[in-house]
Amino acid sequence: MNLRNMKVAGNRKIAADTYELKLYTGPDFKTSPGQFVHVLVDPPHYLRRPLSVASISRDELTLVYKTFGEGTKTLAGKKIGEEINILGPLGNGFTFPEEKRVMLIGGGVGVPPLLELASDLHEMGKSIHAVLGFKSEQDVFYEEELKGFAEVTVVTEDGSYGKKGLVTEWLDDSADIFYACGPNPMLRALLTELEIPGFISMEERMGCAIGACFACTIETTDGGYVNVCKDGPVFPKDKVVLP
Amino acid sequence: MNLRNMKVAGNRKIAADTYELKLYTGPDFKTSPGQFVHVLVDPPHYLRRPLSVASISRDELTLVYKTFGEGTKTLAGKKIGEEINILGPLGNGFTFPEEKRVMLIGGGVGVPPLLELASDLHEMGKSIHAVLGFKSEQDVFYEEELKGFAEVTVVTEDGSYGKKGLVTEWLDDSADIFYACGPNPMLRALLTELEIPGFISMEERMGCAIGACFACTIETTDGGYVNVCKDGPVFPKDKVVLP
Amino acid sequence: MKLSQTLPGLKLKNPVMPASGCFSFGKEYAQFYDLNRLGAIVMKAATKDSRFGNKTPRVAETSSGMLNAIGLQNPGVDNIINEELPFLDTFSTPKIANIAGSTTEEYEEVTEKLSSHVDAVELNISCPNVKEGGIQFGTDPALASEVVRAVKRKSKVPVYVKLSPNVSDIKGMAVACEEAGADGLSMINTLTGMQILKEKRKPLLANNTGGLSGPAIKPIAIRMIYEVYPHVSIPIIGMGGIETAEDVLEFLLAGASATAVGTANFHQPLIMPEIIDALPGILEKYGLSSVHEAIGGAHDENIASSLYSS
Amino acid sequence: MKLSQTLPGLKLKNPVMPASGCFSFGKEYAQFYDLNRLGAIVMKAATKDSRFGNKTPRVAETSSGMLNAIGLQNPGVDNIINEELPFLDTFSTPKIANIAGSTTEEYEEVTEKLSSHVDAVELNISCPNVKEGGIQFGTDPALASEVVRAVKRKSKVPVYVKLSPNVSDIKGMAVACEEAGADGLSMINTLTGMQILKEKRKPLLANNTGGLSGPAIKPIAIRMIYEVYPHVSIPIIGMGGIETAEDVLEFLLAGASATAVGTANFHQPLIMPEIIDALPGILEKYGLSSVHEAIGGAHDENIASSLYSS
Ligand SMILES: Cc1cc2nc3c(=O)[nH]c(=O)nc-3n(C[C@H](O)[C@H](O)[C@H](O)COP(=O)(O)OP(=O)(O)OC[C@H]3O[C@@H](n4cnc5c(N)ncnc54)[C@H](O)[C@@H]3O)c2cc1C
Ligand SMILES: Cc1cc2nc3c(=O)[nH]c(=O)nc-3n(C[C@H](O)[C@H](O)[C@H](O)COP(=O)(O)OP(=O)(O)OC[C@H]3O[C@@H](n4cnc5c(N)ncnc54)[C@H](O)[C@@H]3O)c2cc1C
Ligand SMILES: Cc1cc2nc3c(=O)[nH]c(=O)nc-3n(C[C@H](O)[C@H](O)[C@H](O)COP(=O)(O)O)c2cc1C
Ligand SMILES: Cc1cc2nc3c(=O)[nH]c(=O)nc-3n(C[C@H](O)[C@H](O)[C@H](O)COP(=O)(O)O)c2cc1C
Ligand code: FES
Ligand code: FES
Repeated sequence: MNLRNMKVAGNRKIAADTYELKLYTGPDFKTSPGQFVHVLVDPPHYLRRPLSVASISRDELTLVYKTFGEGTKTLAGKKIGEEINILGPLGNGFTFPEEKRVMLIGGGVGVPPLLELASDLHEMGKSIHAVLGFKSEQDVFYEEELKGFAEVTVVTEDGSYGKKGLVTEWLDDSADIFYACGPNPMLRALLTELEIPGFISMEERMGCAIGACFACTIETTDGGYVNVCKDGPVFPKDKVVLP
Repeated sequence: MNLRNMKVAGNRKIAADTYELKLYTGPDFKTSPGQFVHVLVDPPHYLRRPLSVASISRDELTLVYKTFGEGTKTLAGKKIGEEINILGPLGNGFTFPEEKRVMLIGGGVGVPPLLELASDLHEMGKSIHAVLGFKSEQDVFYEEELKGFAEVTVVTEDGSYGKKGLVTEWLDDSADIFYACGPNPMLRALLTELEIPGFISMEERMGCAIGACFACTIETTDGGYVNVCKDGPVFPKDKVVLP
Repeated sequence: MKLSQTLPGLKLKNPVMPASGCFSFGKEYAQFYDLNRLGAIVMKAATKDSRFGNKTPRVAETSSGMLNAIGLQNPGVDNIINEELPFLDTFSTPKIANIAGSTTEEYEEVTEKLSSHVDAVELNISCPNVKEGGIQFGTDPALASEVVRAVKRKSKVPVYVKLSPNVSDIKGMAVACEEAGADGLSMINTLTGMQILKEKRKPLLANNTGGLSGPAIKPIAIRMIYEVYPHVSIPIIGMGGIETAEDVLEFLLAGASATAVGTANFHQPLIMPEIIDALPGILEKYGLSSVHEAIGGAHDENIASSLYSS
Repeated sequence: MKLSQTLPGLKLKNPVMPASGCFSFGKEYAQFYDLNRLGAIVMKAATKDSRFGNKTPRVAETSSGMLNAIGLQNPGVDNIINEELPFLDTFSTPKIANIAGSTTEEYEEVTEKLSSHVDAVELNISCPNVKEGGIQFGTDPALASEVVRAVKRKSKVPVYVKLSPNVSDIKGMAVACEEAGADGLSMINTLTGMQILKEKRKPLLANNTGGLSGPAIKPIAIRMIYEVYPHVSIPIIGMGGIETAEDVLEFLLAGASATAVGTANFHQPLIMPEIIDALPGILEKYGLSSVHEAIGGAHDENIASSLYSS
């Protein structure tokens, strides 16, 4: 665990309301796909913002965020050379598969964490099919980046780009295992659809992001509970009850 | 009255914890010595900061501020090119004198508004003696600038620069009228000391700075009340009761 | 987009008005924009005689807010009628007089004089009752009832009661005021707070305590309005930290029929016309076709429907 | 600079401890710094049985603060004793157990089990009393007295009562708790607030309302501590929006003998050791030679001197 100021190396728009933020990590910042960082934003916004690690290379950490609310909007104003306080890496990332044929499923800003995962899986020699769902053409990002590691199917709700519909309508039947990251309704639909084993990455509003405040607690299928921040955000598909 | 964003043209330290901020006013910004502006600072600081006009030239407004608290500290971080929201000019400035020999008395950050005043009085051909009081050598500023228009006596409390003591110990007996700006204890001392007519510029914590909230109300010697922001900040010496 | 609405005594062009005490009697902000743009004008508190108020400092800054202890400074009801109202009468915007007092009799007297000159009165019951040893009218439902009843008898126009948030049971206060005859509620006044000057080791404000306002208190205002709304059938004017048209919508959804902007005027003097300009777009963004439709929208369908909120 | 002090049950190295519920049972923050640096450790609320708490979302952000509705989630008193305390016992720092319940009997039972394992207990009386129809123990002085008396009988260690700020008369509550036997007070818990999700036209938190904390509420905390201090002779642990050593000093001057940091831990995980490091310098800056000297320093000299504040 780690708390440090990181200098902005880049912060550019890559799709509608979607930005790619590159940060110099400084030495010894190690993370694995599926982990996230907790990002301090400007006052009067008080809570940090949890954002997934999209990719990491030597001393550069890449985050991709959508400006939903005011806090991420202040992030979009950060210029090269400014510093951002980062807590992380946090949580448990994806467990790598035994299986050969892997399907990655990303919805909207659920796509970024799949990039580093795809890169690692590619190195391990897996066959990867990434199915990415977006609202509309202008929201699409990381298609090209993922193509470096995977076969990519882009799905848009309005059909303005790639296939039309929801990701659940364009799943790959030949996959042995899946990794999914996206909004809860998408995850819920996947769980009823897919019989193969898989991992899902969950989103909950967070306070501490280290397991100390119980803001992000969800029920487990065995009647217990887990904290998404510390025990997740990635869980085996049948471990947790989707809220 | 006026509300506008002004670009920072310069923001440099000129004495201990004291900064000179230059702003591009844009067209048609007119002010007279003794007026002030109400400066928006960054969140979570909510109230604006009243700062006197130190000088004005074509389209450049100069403010001098001391970083007492957190709000002015965020001002000190403003870089060239950034914008600051300015309300003003506000209040009533100094009334120019009939008299010939004018004494200007400034204590600490009470000095800045005397600069523009001295420049105007100089142009009117007055003979000007400025007595400036500071804590210590490192706090002294605007001595040179004022020397362009006036005879200048600098007084420091610890004697580390210029005369030693309080401004009240180094007043000019030959003056016909005085203009004073500084902390209330200094003003109070002056009023008992000086028999000649004079004007004082007052400081009060402000809300609106336009006369709408009664945050800055003080009593007048005739039993009424005035708002420092709208009816002042400059008052004839016997008009108001010093709080 | 329909922003207009009729509340007791008030034909509002839009649901945005200044909060009492943050707008004096209108002249100052009239230099920035046409007061006819506002939904209504709410005046600084009026007392029987001219009051100087508290010593300075009267304001302090807090995180996302401020403290004030002005002390009900005002020129007195007669001067308000003679010196301040003629200016406001040049506008078509409805006028609300905020009325304060330290005894029931003072409230009655001020109401009697002022109410015929305005469209509604707003009773500020956060004042300490000198007769009852200084406890606030606004924290005791029985005292509040008494003053509301008394003022209702004297007032020629509808009476809105401005509730203090410094209470254990805001619903009880609201219901007591409605039963006593209030035509509407204003919620919320400031929360009592303090800041200490470390240099001097004493409270910063000359009055020691002051009222906390600004964005910091918005969640408390929203909660109280949401809590009161299902239990009253009189309209609520909501306030407490409003800065944007989105905030106005949040107050409407909680159950307010109109809103007031206080502290934000000091932050940004043009805030009210800016909010009014932005409001149609914001209502549309969230799928609403009028202010009326938004009122109480965050409540379950099955709550007792009320006169001013369908 | 003397930061240490002895309060009932607690030998504090310094006046800085976590606020209950913001620090779980210590393991997480122990990854950032040595818990022996803290004045004390305050644990998450304990109830009789394991509780899952409310559905998510459980937190929302507000201007300079946050809302939470965790719903007293905790593993239950037995698991706390068996699973959590052994870790905390490896530190020399005093431990305070925060105790919650929905009936007086539950408070008693939890106290009986837990109090022998800790140095003090903190009674969280902001919970709704299910027997009395859900009104909070913390807003009714008679109910509060009753639960304090009951817990005092069972507790083997001093009892601090954590007061709710959602009351008309905080002084009355404080005095009632002292008379019922409280050894100290904790002030303040959160203010009830709400945020509305405009997209869905309903409260954002699954629980509808939540507790407001963070810098936004600091002025209210300071006011309440300042108001209570002259009327009690038991020490006060102050909290509400503390972020800096200067804030700690402000609480001490208002009348707190020690302080707790809650929400700010989420903002800046290293905040408590940072505050502790900065405190000697800040006390010196304001001319103080010990924490003890600062306590109640903002009050006039002539107030009734009390045991924990000279
Ligand atoms: C483990 C994890 C990883 C995430 N990774 C990404 C990512 O890589 N890219 C991305 O764009 N988004 C990601 N999100 C969602 C992201 O955290 C929110 O979109 C963001 O916090 C919203 O902040 P805001 O300032 O835009 O909105 P505001 O509405 O101003 O936020 C207010 C508060 O609500 C919280 N909040 C609002 N929406 C969400 C949400 N969906 N999930 C969690 N907290 C929320 C904020 O953190 C903040 O505390 C992730 C969330 C989690 C839990
Ligand atoms: C008409 C007028 C002109 C002024 N001109 C100057 C100037 O040219 N240069 C300069 O350095 N200072 C000037 N001051 C004082 C200046 O406004 C304060 O020093 C400043 O507001 C403090 O802000 P802060 O963020 O440093 O302190 P904080 O303690 O963070 O301020 C908190 C609040 O208190 C108010 N406040 C604190 N001290 C003062 C004070 N002395 N006067 C008024 N408000 C105060 C702030 O405006 C803010 O609302 C002037 C004050 C007035 C009323
Ligand atoms: C400087 C100031 C003066 C106020 N004076 C009054 C007043 O005279 N009467 C009154 O009922 N409320 C008064 N209030 C309370 C406001 O009308 C309003 O209820 C409160 O500030 C919350 O709204 P806000 O957060 O938008 O400011 C005053 C508030 C401020 C900040
Ligand atoms: C997430 C969260 C959980 C809390 N849980 C508890 C609790 O279990 N028991 C309790 O007495 N107070 C609880 N509180 C209240 C805090 O202990 C503290 O009184 C309050 O948050 C004010 O301090 P702060 O502004 O520093 O956070 C909780 C606060 C937060 C933010
Ligand atoms: S965010 Fe605090 S426990 Fe997960
Ligand atoms: S600051 Fe509002 S009246 Fe002067």
